[in-house]
This record gives sequence, structure tokens and C-alpha cells, in this order.
Amino acid sequence: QTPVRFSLDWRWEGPAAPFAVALDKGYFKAEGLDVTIDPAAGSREPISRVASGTYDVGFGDVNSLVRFRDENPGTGIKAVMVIYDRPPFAIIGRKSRGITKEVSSLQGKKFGAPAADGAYAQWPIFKTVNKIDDSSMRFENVGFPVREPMLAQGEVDAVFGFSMSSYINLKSRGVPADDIVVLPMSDYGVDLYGNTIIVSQKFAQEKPEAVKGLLRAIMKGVQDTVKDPSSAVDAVIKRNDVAKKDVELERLRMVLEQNMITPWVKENGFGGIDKARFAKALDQIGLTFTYKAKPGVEDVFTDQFLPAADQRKVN
Amino acid sequence: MPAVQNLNLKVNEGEFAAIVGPSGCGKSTLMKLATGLQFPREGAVIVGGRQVGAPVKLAGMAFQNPTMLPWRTTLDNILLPLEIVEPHRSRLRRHKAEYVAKAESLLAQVGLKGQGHKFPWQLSGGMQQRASLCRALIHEPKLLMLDEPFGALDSFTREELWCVMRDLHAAQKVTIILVTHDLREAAFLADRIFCMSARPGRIVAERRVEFPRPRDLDITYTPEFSELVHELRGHIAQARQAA
Amino acid sequence: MPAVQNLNLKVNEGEFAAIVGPSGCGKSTLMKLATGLQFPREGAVIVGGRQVGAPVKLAGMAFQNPTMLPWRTTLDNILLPLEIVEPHRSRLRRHKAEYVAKAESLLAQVGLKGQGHKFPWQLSGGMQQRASLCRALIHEPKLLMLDEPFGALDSFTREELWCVMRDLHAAQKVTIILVTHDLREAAFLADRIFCMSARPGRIVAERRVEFPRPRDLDITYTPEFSELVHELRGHIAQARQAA
Amino acid sequence: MKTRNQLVFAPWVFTIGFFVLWEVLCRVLKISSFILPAPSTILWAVWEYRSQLTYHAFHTLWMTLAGFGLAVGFGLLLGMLLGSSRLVNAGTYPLLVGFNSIPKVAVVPILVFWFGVGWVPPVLTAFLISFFPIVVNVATGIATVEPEMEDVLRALGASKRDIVFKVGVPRAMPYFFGSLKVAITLAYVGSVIGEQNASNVGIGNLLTRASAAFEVPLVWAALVVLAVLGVIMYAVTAYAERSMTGWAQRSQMAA
Amino acid sequence: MKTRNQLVFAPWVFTIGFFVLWEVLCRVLKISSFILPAPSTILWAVWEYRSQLTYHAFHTLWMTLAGFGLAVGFGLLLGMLLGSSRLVNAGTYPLLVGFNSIPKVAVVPILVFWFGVGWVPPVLTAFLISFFPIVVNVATGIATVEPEMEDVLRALGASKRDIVFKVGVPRAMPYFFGSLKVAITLAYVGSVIGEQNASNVGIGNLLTRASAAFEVPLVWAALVVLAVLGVIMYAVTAYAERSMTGWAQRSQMAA
Ligand SMILES: Nc1ncnc2c1ncn2[C@@H]1O[C@H](COP(=O)(O)OP(=O)(O)OP(=O)(O)O)[C@@H](O)[C@H]1O
Ligand SMILES: Nc1ncnc2c1ncn2[C@@H]1O[C@H](COP(=O)(O)OP(=O)(O)OP(=O)(O)O)[C@@H](O)[C@H]1O
Ligand SMILES: [Mg+2]
Ligand SMILES: [Mg+2]
Repeated sequence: QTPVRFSLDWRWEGPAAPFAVALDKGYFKAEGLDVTIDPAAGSREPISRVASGTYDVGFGDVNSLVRFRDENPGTGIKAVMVIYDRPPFAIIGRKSRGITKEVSSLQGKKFGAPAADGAYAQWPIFKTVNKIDDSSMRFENVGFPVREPMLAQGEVDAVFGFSMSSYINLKSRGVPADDIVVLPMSDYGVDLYGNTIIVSQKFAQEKPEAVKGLLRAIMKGVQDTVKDPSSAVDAVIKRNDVAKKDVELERLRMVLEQNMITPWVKENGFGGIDKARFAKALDQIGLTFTYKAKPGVEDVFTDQFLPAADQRKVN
Repeated sequence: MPAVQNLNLKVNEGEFAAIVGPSGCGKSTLMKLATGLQFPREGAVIVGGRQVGAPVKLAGMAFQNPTMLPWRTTLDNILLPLEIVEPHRSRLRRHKAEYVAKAESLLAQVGLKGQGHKFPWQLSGGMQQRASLCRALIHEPKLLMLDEPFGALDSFTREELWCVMRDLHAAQKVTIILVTHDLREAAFLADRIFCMSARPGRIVAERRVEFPRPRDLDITYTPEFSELVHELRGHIAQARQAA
Repeated sequence: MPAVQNLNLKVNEGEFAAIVGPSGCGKSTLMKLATGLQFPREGAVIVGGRQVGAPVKLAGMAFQNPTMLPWRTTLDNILLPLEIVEPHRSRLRRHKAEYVAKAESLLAQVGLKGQGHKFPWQLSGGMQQRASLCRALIHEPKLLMLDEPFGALDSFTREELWCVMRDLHAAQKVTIILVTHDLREAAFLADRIFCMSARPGRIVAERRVEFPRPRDLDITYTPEFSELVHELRGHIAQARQAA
Repeated sequence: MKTRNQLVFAPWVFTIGFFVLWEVLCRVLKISSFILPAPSTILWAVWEYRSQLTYHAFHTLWMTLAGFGLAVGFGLLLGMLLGSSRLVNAGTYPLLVGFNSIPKVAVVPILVFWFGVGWVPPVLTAFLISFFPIVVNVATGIATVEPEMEDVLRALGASKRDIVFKVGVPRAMPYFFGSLKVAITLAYVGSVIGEQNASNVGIGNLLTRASAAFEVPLVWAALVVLAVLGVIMYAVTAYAERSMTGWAQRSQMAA
Repeated sequence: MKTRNQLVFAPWVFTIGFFVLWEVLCRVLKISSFILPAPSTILWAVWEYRSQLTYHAFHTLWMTLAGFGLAVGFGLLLGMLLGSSRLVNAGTYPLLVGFNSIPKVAVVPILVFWFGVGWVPPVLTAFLISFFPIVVNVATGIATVEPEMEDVLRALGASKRDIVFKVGVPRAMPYFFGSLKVAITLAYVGSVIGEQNASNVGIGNLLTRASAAFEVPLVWAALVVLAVLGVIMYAVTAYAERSMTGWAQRSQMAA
């Protein structure tokens, strides 16, 4: 058994179901891997955890990975499997505050924009692609705990956030579903990828077979989750004693539908990339900060550990 | 066992009373009970017909230990009562210089001229005790309670201060209660002397002193004086035996 | 101005020396300098031919203020030196009962039988002073430095303790240096008396006391004794004038 | 002994009064429960999640006690050192103060890099956050010993170490216990911070999960449990204080 | 006056020594800069971002000073009350301790609801986090006054208020200043937490943005600036302490 330390991007919530399933059904064990999965406080944290060598594998945001690699050249960590084909970054607003699906409706509004938020970090791309002048908009740094409540209270008109969390949180705050407007950034020309499996250079070089086995196991977990989201969520609930099944199931369904099992994935299989789109994503990331050395696609992502294409079908 | 018991002690206004007794017999406790600094575990303390419930005001007190406040200079320590007791309290700010002058003159009287700026811990034991005496006097209280105020002094300084106390008593007609273990001191200064015994503290003897006032230090060499001191010694010897 | 200056004082081994002088003349300072508790701002202190750099060991000291540690009972306060000074330090744990018995017997000698369990702040001023004397004696030091150890005591208790000190000195041949303001005390106890003057503190007179030992309290009533006391008074009177 | 009774009842009266006031304010001002839930709502959540809360609370309690224990030991030692050497004091205070001005949240990720997610980061965070008050107070207590008390020992030729142990430390006990009240609350904060970012169990972990799931009453229930744990630890400390520094608490002012 | 010189140099020697050690460790152990950057890297970042750091640092300084000022005032008052009344003490300590066991991060959202994003939440957080040590120490200082000192005033028929002000408070000054060292560092932590969650400027805000952007050296540069600010404030406090509690610092132990 090869011991593997795996860092999630977040707590045990619905979207982590594939990993929980793979654990519970012994898929990792079958590959000769003894995997321990630890939660984290955000999709950036696994990147530095893996880079530091404390963790072998992480589930984190690939855009942050690009940035991290640029800041810290030579760490050699790479993405090996895409989980979120489309990122969950979104602007969530309220119809009653004048926000519509139209980009122009954002003009002159007040936003709840946590300084550490992954969605807000993509604003420069969104703004450039949609040719918005944001001089009339106000961005308030609000902490995560108050972001949705402030929107619910009408202190702000819209917030930056992840579509699956913010939407559900708003609903549980009593905001009527038809008052909530979600603008997924990927619908507005933001061509980024979302969360991927990330491995350390050491792990990839020393135990390539283990990496392959790991991805096979995750793949199985994903397939099981797609087939039966409801029992997949049970594996999560087991690990989170305050989670509510219906909420987590809804969250998982949203992620599956909007971020994981996209039309492109249905067509080309799960886990891989479209090189042209990835290259474009690298260009767009360049809008949010200045590269010290712009990477190529191969530097960030490698498909050499992915299971064969036929094993990556998800429908 | 109570420190003092069934203790009855009558001091007239303007009188100079002395309390003598062996060490540990309850003299300090008596002083604290009378001024309401301590409350009796059992029973009551009656002063002037009324039960003592709170510290009596307008007493000047010199403790057996000088206990000066270490964060104040000697002068500021001496001015302390003025910051508490009316009418000085309200006058202090405006008449500061006047009060400081008064404190300085008191210091000079006890032989500490120009030492006011020092902190208490920069003074010798006897100097602290003298400063503490100044503190008891500064606000010209109607009642002075002195607990072995001259214990740490050599005989010369001590006799000088006797005269200071004598003159003060003569001039202002304050009531003074003096605790001491020096029988000559008691005999020279007091109008009435109480002898205490220990365990529990009781008054075993009361003695009027009839020497005419003003008294001169010379009377301490008269045979009558020696006799009185001798008599007091006898009382104390008895009091110690009883314990 | 320095508290003491050009002060030369020779005490032989096994001798009982007394230092007298007016209040504030520098007696306590002298004691502290000699034991290395204070360092001179200028100049040096030479004891036994060597400059004093650190507190001398093996001295027993009773301070002018009893300064008992308030978190220890009286008994534990008295046992304190044993926790520091060898060889008792290493023996203390195993021979605890023996040392406690010794402390109790010392307490009984100074008239505090059975008061050991009390905290210092539950004792009267004089009782604290006596307890502090016990603390100075418990480890049987070769040198005893006593700074007005009987200042807060009545004359009977005081005379009892004189005899205790006298017997101790006779039995153990310790060197004792006693600071006092009671000239009779000095005359009764000491082999040699030093008179100090103030500002700056200097030795103005040195007087051998020739009364044969063992001395009885009765000698204090002899004319020779009175004469000696009178002579000392004269020195002190001069010392005060000079200041 | 009327006052004795009053002293026993006072905490209850004040505490219950406080919660009643809170409840009334919440109802009168109609504060929505996701801003500040009323005590009744919180109590209900405490009951509803009692098994989870108990489980996680015990974990946090352990983390806190471990960190607090380290802090007490280390704090006492360092405090003694700082209090008894002006040189070390002058030399290390700036470093200590500087280190303590840094929010410990920033330090947790480093602990995770070194020790991974688990029990180490919460314990270390609790330790790092709570040792400083102990150091400062013990050092202050020792540095303000009256020289007269020291002289008692110095006259016996006692070594500096003896003086520190026999006079400095006992004299500093009131300071020490004062600092424990601060340190124990900080230790809780520390272990919670640690758990939030680097643990799979504990109240801190529960807090983040609850707040991520916007279970505001549960968040507050967890906070209340924390507060109760803190008060229990405080009561233990206060008991120890009373029995060990009774000699210092003779003042009649506090009547 | 050799020791005087030593005292002046000691902080520099220790601090520089510490940073040199850090640098050496980083280089020898090849610790990667996103875990723990070497001081040289941090210094470089400080220089590179000096204008932003200065701007935000001043903002944080203001927030902290405001919160700290409130804490000192309120802490002194409450400490005096708690130290001089056993009843209030017994009644409110559990509440205070309970409140302080709650991580202040959890309280910031409420502040944001009530006061919006801006300067109020950081100031209030700094205040809330830092007043408790002051209260505890002042209360302890007053409660441990030697009754002999009180008697001096009580014999004059002084009111309780007089006794508290003339004896209790001066006697508690060493305790008070001890607590300030703790409180000032906590105040910084508080305002940073506040800024992280409810402000568009300040070191706290900078910290979050920098760590979100993986600018680890900038994160550390911000932390170092915080530490330096903390030390400066400490130096001011220590100066005040020396001039106000010299009477208490006569111990020769700390030589
Ligand atoms: N705070 C206290 N708690 C308990 N007992 C005390 C307290 N203060 C004094 N005592 C006891 O009361 C008795 C009388 O003490 P007090 O101080 O009144 O004696 P005193 O006559 O002043 O003696 P001295 O002449 O030595 O000063 C002593 O036995 C002492 O132990
Ligand atoms: N810590 C100190 N700092 C400054 N001056 C001091 C200090 N201690 C004592 N002095 C000064 O030194 C002189 C001598 O003091 P010392 O205590 O030696 O007198 P003493 O002879 O013991 O008097 P007493 O009989 O009153 O105890 C005094 O003038 C005093 O003001
Ligand atoms: Mg007395
Ligand atoms: Mg003296």
C-alpha cells in the first residue's frame, strides 16, 4: 500500500462526493493506495500544501496553480486531471436590485467582493472580455460569512462567489429563487478551467503508477457519483455531521450539471483538456496579473497519467 | 480566642491617654477596632455611645508600621490626608503652596528638614516613622491615634518628639491616644494610662497622671516619676504573668 | 551626599559589637554595605581584607523591618534560611521534623510558642519582629547582624530577649553586630560599642565594655552601668550636634 | 453570611439577566436570526446538535488544554527568565511583541506545511497565542518584587536562582493567575483558529462547516459552547487562584 | 555604565541575531519561499511595496490606536469596578471570560451588519479583543492591594472611591502596564481581523489580497510591518511604564 496524502479544496460538502465514494468503495485500496483526505479552507490552499510536500495530491483551482507556478518557479507541481471543466465563478445578483442577465445591468451597482474570493479574482477577465468600465461600480471587501447575508439584506446589489454555494446560501436565507440572478462567468466569455487534481513533482516522478491508479480510482468515483448522486452524497454526510442531505445533494447536482459534466465532457470524456481552450485560458489569466514567464499548456497540465479515453466516459 | 475582650476604656475630650501592655496583647487591634478599621468577629464596638460601623472620620492615625505609599514622595505622602479630608480637600488645589509650607514645617519639626522630595524607601526606618507622624498631624485632627510612633527612634530624637507632642496637645487641645511600650514616654506625656493584658486583651489597670502641665523633660528625673514608672512596670509584669 | 564615609570598624571574631547613633545616621546602610546587600556608589567596602563583591554567606540577619514573606506561615518563614544555606539545605528534606522542632523551640524562647502556623500578617508588630529574630538564628550562623531587633517590644519582653542573646553568645561564640538605639541594651550586651554620627555617617567614638561575663540583668542598676550609659548619651548628643 | 450567598448567586443572576436582555432585544428590534439569533434559538440549536457539539467540544477541550499546558510551562519559564534578567528582557521583548502583533491566522498555514492537518496545528496555535500574557505577567511580577524581600534571601548568600524561585515566583503568583484568565480564553481562540484551518474535528472545524452551510444558529451554538468551556476552565483557574494566593487577596476594598 | 550600553544594544543584537538565524536556516534547509521566505526576500518585498505598505500601515495604525484607546479607557474603568467590588466581580467575570473565549472573527460579521464596511468594524474588533487583559490585570492589581495601605486612607474616613483612586489604581499600575503589552499586540490582531473582513484598506486587507495572489513575500512583508508597528507601540508603552512605575521597579533581581 502506498500512503497518499490528499488535500481537498474545501470541507466535506456535496461536490467532494466523488472522492468520498472512491474511499468508501475501496477504489483507492484496489489500486494499492492508502489515501487520507483532509479538508482545506479554499481551493488555493491545496496548491501550496502540495508544493510544500506535506501533501502528495490536491484538489484545487488550476488558475491559481498557474499563478502559483509563476510566483514560485521550480516547484514542478502539475494538474493531471480536470474535475471542473467549467469554473464555478459567478456574479450573483438580485432581480429586485436591478440585476439581470445583461452585463450592462451591473453598471453603477455595489458589489460584495471578498478580497480573497476566487470569483472576484477573475473580474479583470470578465471586465475586459465584456468591455465594461467599472469606474462607476463599488466593490466592498466583505468577509465570506457576511457576503450572502448582505445581499439578502440588500446592503449590496450583487456578490462575487461560487454559483453552487452562493445560490444555495441565498435561498436558505429566504431570498425567493426567482429573485436570484446568477451570471456564471463562463457564460460571459471567461474561458477558464476550474478545479483539477494536482500532484507534486516528487510524487509524479517517483510513483507514476500510483498517480495513474489514483486517477483511475477517482474516475470510478466520478462515474458512480454521476450515476447515483443521492447515495454518493451519503458518503459525504458521513464525514460532515452538520451537513444536511437535501442541501448537499442540491449542491452536488448543480456542480455536476454546471461544472463537471458539461457538453464538452459528454463528448470528449472526463478529465482531459481542450488544448486550444487551455491556451486561451492561459492568455486570459494574463489579464489578472503579469506573468514573469508565461507557461505553455504542457507546463501546467499533463494527460500522461489519465486513464484511457474509453474509461473516461461519463454518460 | 478573641484578641480583645470586654474592654472598656473611657477617654475624655482633650485628654492625652496612653495604652501600655506587653507585646501582642492587642493594643494595635484595639486601635483598629476603635477607629472602625477592623470589625469585631463577635460583639460590637461602641464609641461615643454609638456602634462603630464605618471608619471614623477626622481621626489622625500613625500606624505601628509607617506604611508610606511607595509611589509618592515623602511630601506627597504627608499631603495625602488633605486630599481626603474636608475642608482641606476642596481648598487644596488653590492653596497648595500654603499646605506644602505647612508640611515642610512639620518635617522640620521632626528633624526631616528638606527630605520631603525623597521617596519613602529612600528614608531610614526612623525617618519613615517620623514622616508618618507628620502625616497624622497635617490635617489637624480632633483625635490622634498613635501606635508606637517613636519605636524606631533613638532616645534624643524621641525626647524631642515628646516635646513636640506635648506642645501640640497643649496648643490645640486635641484628644490623643498613644500606644507605647516605653513607660517613661507614657508617664511623661499622658493624663491617664491604661495597662492591658494579653489573651484576651483586657484593661487591667487605669492610672491618672497628676504631674502639672506644662511638663518639662526634667520631671523624668524626679523620684515621683520613677515611682510611677515602677508602678506601671508592676502592672505589666502582672499582665504578662496572667497570660 | 554619601550616607556613610570613611568608616572604619573592626570587630574581632566571637565579639559582641553594638552600633549606636541618631536616627538616619547610616546604621542600616552600614549593615547592608558590610553584608554586600548594597554596593557603594563610590569607593569600596573591605571586609576581612577583601573587597565585598557579593552578599557574604553564612551571616544571619534581622532587618529593621521584619519583612516576613506573606505567603509563608511564620514557621515556614523561619525555616527559610535552611532551604538556602548548606549543609542544612541538603539535609532539610530528610530531617524535616528535627528542624521544625528546632524552630518551635526558638519560637518558644522568644515567647511565641505555638504561633508558628499563623501567617505573618496575623501577628502583632512585636511578634513579627521576634519571629524575624528566630529566622536569623535558625541556621546557627557564625556572624549575626541585628538591626534594631527589639525596637517594637515592651521592656519586659526586651529584657528577656537580651538574656536569650547573651546566653546564645556565650554558648556558641558567634560574632554579633547589633544596631540599636537603646543605650542600655548596648551597654548590657556588647563587648564594644561604636557611636556613629550622621551626614556623612562616621564612627565618632569607640568604647570597650568591661563588665565581666556572664552578666546579670542586675548590673543594669549599678552606678558603673549608669555612668556608661551616660557617657554614651554624651557621644550621641555630640554626634547629633555635629549633623 | 448574606454576602456569601450573594457571591454565589451573582454570576447566575448576571448571566441569566444578560441572556434575557439579549432575548428581549432580539425580539423587540426584530433582529433576524442570521445576524444575531436569539438565545432561545441558539439553545434550541444546542439541543438539536448536542451529540455533535459534545463530540467536537471534547476535542477542542483537549487541544486547548494541551496548548494551554505548554503555554503555562513555557510562559512561566520564560517569564522567570525575563523577570530576572534585564538584559534578556531588553533583548527579547521586541521580538516577542513583534511576534505577538502577528495574527496567528497567518501562522496556521505554516504549521500545516510542517505538521499536516491534525492535532498538532491546533495545539501549537493555542500555545503560540496564549503564552505571551503569561510571560509578560510573570516577568512583571518578578521585576516588581520589593527589594526588601529579596534582601532576606540575599543576606543568606542565596543564588539568584534561589531568589527567583523562593521570592520572585511566589510574589508573582497573583500576576500569574491574572494572566491565566487571559491565557485560557486566548488558548480557546487559538485552538479554534487552528481547527478551522487544519483539523477534521473540533469546534473550530464545526464552526467553519456550519458557517459555510449558513447554519447561523449552529454557529452561535458552537460559540456558546466555547464560551461555556471557557468559563469552566476559568472557574478551575479561579479556584486554584483562591487557594494559592489567598495571602495576597486580603484587601477589604473588594467587599 | 557598561550595563547601560548593553541594555541599549541588547534589543538590536537579539533581533538581528534572530533574523540572521532565520536567514541561515532558510538557506541551509532550503525552505521554499512560499512556506517561509528568508528575511532578505521579505526585506526586498518591503522595499518593493514600500508605498502600498506605508499607506495601509498608517490606516491600520489608526484603527489600532483608536481601538486600543477605547480599550484602555474602558478596561481601566471596568477593571477598577471589578477590582473594588467582589459582587460585580463574581457576577460579570463569567460573562467576560465567556465572551473572550469566542474568537473575534465570529463577531466581525455582526459588526459589519450593524456598521457596514468601513472603519468601525476594525476599530471595534481591536477594542473588543484587547480590553480584557487590561480589565483582568487592573482588577487583580486592585484586589491585591495590601490592606495596610488601604488602612492609611480608611483611617481618614476616605470613601471607597477615594481609596480606589489613591491607592488601588497607583498600586495596580505595574499590572496595568504589564497588560498594555499584551493589549497592544492584541489590538493589532483585532484591527487586522476587522480589516480582513470589513475594510477596503489596511494591512489586513492587503494581507488577504496578497495571500490570495500567492504573493507570499508580500504577505510576510505585511506581517513584518505589523510586527514593527507593534514594537514601536510597545516601546512607547515601555517608556511610559518606566516613567510611571519606577517606584515598583527597584528589584535588584533583574540585574
Ligand atoms: N489580621 C489578624 N488576624 C488574626 N490574628 C491577628 C491579626 N492581627 C493581630 N492578630 C492577633 O491579635 C493579637 C493582638 O495583636 P496586636 O497587633 O493588637 O498586638 P499589639 O498589642 O499591637 O502588639 P505589639 O506591641 O507587638 O504591636 C495577637 O495575638 C495577634 O496574633
Ligand atoms: N535606598 C536609599 N536611597 C537613597 N538614600 C537612602 C536609601 N536608604 C537610605 N538612604 C539614606 O541614607 C541615610 C542613612 O539611612 P539608614 O537607613 O542607614 O539610617 P539608620 O541609621 O538605619 O537610621 P534609623 O535609626 O532611623 O533606622 C538616610 O539619610 C537615608 O535617607
Ligand atoms: Mg501593635
Ligand atoms: Mg535603620
